[in-house]
Amino acid sequence: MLLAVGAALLLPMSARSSEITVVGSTTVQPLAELLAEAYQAVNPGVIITVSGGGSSVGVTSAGNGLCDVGMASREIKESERQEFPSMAIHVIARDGIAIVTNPGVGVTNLSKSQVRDIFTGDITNWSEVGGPDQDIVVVSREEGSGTRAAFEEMVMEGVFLITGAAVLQPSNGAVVTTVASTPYSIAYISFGYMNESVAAVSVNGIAPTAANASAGRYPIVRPLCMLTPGTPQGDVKAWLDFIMSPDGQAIVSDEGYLPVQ
Amino acid sequence: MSSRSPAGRKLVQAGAFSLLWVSALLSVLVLASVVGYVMIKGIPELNLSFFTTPPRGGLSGEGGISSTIVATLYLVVMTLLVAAPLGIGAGVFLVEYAESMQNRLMKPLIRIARFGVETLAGVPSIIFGLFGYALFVTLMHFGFSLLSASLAGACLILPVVIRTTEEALKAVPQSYREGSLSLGATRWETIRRVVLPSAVPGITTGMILGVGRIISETAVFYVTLGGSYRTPTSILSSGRTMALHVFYLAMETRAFEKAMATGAVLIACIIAVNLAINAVSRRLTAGGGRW
Amino acid sequence: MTGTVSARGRMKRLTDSAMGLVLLGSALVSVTIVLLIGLFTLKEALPAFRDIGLVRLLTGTEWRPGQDLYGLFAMIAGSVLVTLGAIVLGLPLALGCAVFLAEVAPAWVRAVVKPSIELLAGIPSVVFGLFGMVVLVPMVRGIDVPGNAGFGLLSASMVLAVMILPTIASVAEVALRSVPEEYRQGSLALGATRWETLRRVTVPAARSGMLAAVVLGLGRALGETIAMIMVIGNAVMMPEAATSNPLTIFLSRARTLTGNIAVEINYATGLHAAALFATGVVLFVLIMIVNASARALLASGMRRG
Amino acid sequence: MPEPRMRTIDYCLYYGGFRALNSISMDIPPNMITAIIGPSGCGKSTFLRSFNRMNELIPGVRVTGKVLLDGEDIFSLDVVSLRRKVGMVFQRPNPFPKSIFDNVAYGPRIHGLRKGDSLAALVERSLKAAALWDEVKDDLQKSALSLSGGQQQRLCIARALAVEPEVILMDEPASALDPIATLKIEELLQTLKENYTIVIVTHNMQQAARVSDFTAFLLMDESRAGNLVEFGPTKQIFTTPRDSRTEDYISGRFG
Repeated sequence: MLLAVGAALLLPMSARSSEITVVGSTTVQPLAELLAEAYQAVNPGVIITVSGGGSSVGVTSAGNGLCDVGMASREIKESERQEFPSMAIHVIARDGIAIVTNPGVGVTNLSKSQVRDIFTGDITNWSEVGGPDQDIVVVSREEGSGTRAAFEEMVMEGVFLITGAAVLQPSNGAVVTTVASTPYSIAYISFGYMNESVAAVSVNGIAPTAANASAGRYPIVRPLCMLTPGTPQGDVKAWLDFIMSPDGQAIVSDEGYLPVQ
Repeated sequence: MSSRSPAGRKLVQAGAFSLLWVSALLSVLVLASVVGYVMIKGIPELNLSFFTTPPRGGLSGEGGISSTIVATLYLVVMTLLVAAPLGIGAGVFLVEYAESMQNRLMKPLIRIARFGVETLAGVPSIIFGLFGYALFVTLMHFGFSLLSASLAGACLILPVVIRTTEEALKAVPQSYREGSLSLGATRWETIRRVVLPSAVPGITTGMILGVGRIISETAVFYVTLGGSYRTPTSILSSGRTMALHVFYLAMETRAFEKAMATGAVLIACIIAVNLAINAVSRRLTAGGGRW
Repeated sequence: MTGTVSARGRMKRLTDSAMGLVLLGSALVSVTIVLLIGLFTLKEALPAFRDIGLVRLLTGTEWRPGQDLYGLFAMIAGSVLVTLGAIVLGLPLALGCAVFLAEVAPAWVRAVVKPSIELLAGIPSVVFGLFGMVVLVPMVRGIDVPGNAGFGLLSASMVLAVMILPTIASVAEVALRSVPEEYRQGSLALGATRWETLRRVTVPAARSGMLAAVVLGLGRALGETIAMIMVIGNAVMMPEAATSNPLTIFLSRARTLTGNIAVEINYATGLHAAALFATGVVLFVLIMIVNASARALLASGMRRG
Repeated sequence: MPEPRMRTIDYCLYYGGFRALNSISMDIPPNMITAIIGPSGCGKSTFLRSFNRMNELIPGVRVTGKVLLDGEDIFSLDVVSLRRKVGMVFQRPNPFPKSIFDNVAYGPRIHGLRKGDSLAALVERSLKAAALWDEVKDDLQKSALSLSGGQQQRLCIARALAVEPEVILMDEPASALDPIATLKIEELLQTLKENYTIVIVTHNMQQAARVSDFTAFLLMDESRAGNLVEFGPTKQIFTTPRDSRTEDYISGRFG
């Protein structure tokens, strides 16, 4: 215990200048972790801490200068641009939003309007879209999530509302876990979170792959942004430059996201 | 007088007592199965490297828990550094000074203090999280950090510390104080040399209770600590406590066995906290005067 | 000689009053913090009460921050129902366990069970939530009712029931043990059996303490956050029965007031944030109502005799 | 001397390995007040509690010998029925935290008397017999804990009377009361003995002399076990004790 007291007292009172705090979207978070690890491997003096919170946290934190870098997984709204005029936006990657189901469902293709009707609650049984006669369990993100905002804008056309009966989970990871373990469930997730525990559904016959998305065929794609309170300086600028470099963008595409360079 | 047969009444008693036996057995069974399940699933995952390596791999939930142990320790220490002096000071004041202050300014103040401490003890922890997030994270610009989280945590355990300090002091016999004062000691000397030493075990118990509270609290730190699994490097670093790690592992990854293992470590910590409290209170009953 | 003595005396008096001031200071800071938490939460919630209106906030069933709809009724219903479920499932066991430990258990059983129950009261809620996710949710999913995904009030109530069991049991046990031995002897000497003594004398005499235990458990249930997020599904909807059997309401997904705060606070700005603070105020008031009604119940019980 | 209501024969009581009462044989005459006196720790309360088996509540207690009620071995009786016949009043008044009425009605209710009006009549009769009726008849629903100490003790007596016992055991019933309340209890004892057999433990020798018909004197021997030194009519014990130890005790030479 005494040791711990000593250690705590030794903690510097403020962040070192070579520490970069990154906050925001849980979609960008795992990518940012990897980009941070890769950067620190060659620049051991720099420490980058990445934490979640959600896209809106990313925007407000960066806008208010609470962090060095904010993360957002959607377009920055006009209102937010006006609220934080000096905030700089760096699109580091693009990301598709995949529609996934529990592997037991067996439905492999849905039209965009079917997806919309499922999420509004107008379609409630898988048999209505060619699946088994089972009730659909809709899983969604909570309000404020960038993935949800992007999904609402692109699939729900900004007007249709996601059913209140949806299971809400506070992160992409939690959504994947829930869909994987809940029979007859459906959800939307970032491409970067797709794995074998859930089944991807083609939308309008187009499979959710990076190739289809970068070719412009897959219909649900949104930007992933890094936000800085002002023009980036020093270590922050160096890290952002690394992200946009070929090495950084290679990590982006390795993780299933779409590079922007 | 019409009479119920003693045999019938004995039968009723036997029935009632067997129901009580069953409910107690069932309670123990339910609780044991929860703890047992987590322990049995978790303990096989434990090895030295689990304790010495940090988590990695984001969603796959690989790695150990070293950085979460460090973050938990930092948080416990920082919380106590804030809450202990304030809480003990306030407790000493309320018991040793407030009683004798009967002027118009102090009396309502002391009533408010008592009421506030009582009320706060029943407030759900998420309200401390809400408060901590709004005040420390955003308004004071501390961000998601150990600093914000420990200040919120200090608010959470402050009522516990104040109340246990008060109780410990009230348990010190009045004759000790009278004895010391009659020898010409000042009030502070009496407190420092006579009252506080006898109250140390009780106050320590309060501190340990606070430690247990911080180790097991999740909601407050979910909204103030940020959740980064990097080892914290400054008081403004984000971090992830063990309890928070269990939450993230369970919610975000499918690494349930790692979550169980971390849960098992948490349970072990709580057992250690309980043993510590028992040890302290045994000293309290065995030889309270020797402190 | 006298000079030094009086100098030391003055020094001592100075230290004495200085320490008094220091202690007063820490008491004042503590009080300030306590008040600050209350006032700050109220102040932050004020815009919600002003702009949304108390009635719409409390009775609205729609919570869609994106559409500026802030109705808390679904969450109030979620919190109340989940607590009710936990009490129905957990209270009989908890009180039975308390009575057993205080009055029936052989000494060695008590020596083993009592400390374990106390220990379990300190287990972090996230561990119970984990157990709920991994074991209870799949189990509940096995109930064949349309729309049942396992996540929902039943799973959450079961988790809470387990969590409040040790709290209620250990506090109620203390209440029973503190009933004076003379009461029991008086009753036994009149020819009452141990059970009659327990039911008619000991338990009624411990009533206020046992009620306090229940209130504590209720408070813990209403205030639980993390374990609820993990198993209740967090859906913003009025819980509803899926079939004609009204009990299937417990298979409905829901969201608690606490979960509402935890899931959304990090995203919220402006009126949305104010509405979450208002959620905190409503939660606090709900707990105050529980405390007050317990006190009222107790008072009326006292009058009856 | 008439046929005894209760009697002990070679009665010994042990706490674990320690012998607390040593081979006591004694008769309790019916409709009389028998006082048990002796110095502190001589086992008089333990002895009193033997008559309704209250010592069984203490773990590790073991007895040998016999205790008879109307010629019947009390250990072969059901303990519940025994305690109904042998009531007890404790040193400190111990009314239940219930109303006055419910306190008195407690015994009849558990023993199966439930009809409202006869219960009310029984409560009234018991309170009258305990000389408390006139003081409480208007507030029977008031909490028993609001009564004064002396009233509480008479309530406890009424409570014991309500189950219609044959014998009433009283363990220093007036030691926690002031002199006026004590006097009231003593007067009450005189009226009660017409219908009940009373055994009273007291450390107050004047009280024993004033109220009792028979007196038993208990004393510890060298091994700290309680022995019956002398038993006889109170007048004889206090005027012409046969044993010198009794004389020493009543004349205040020790105790």
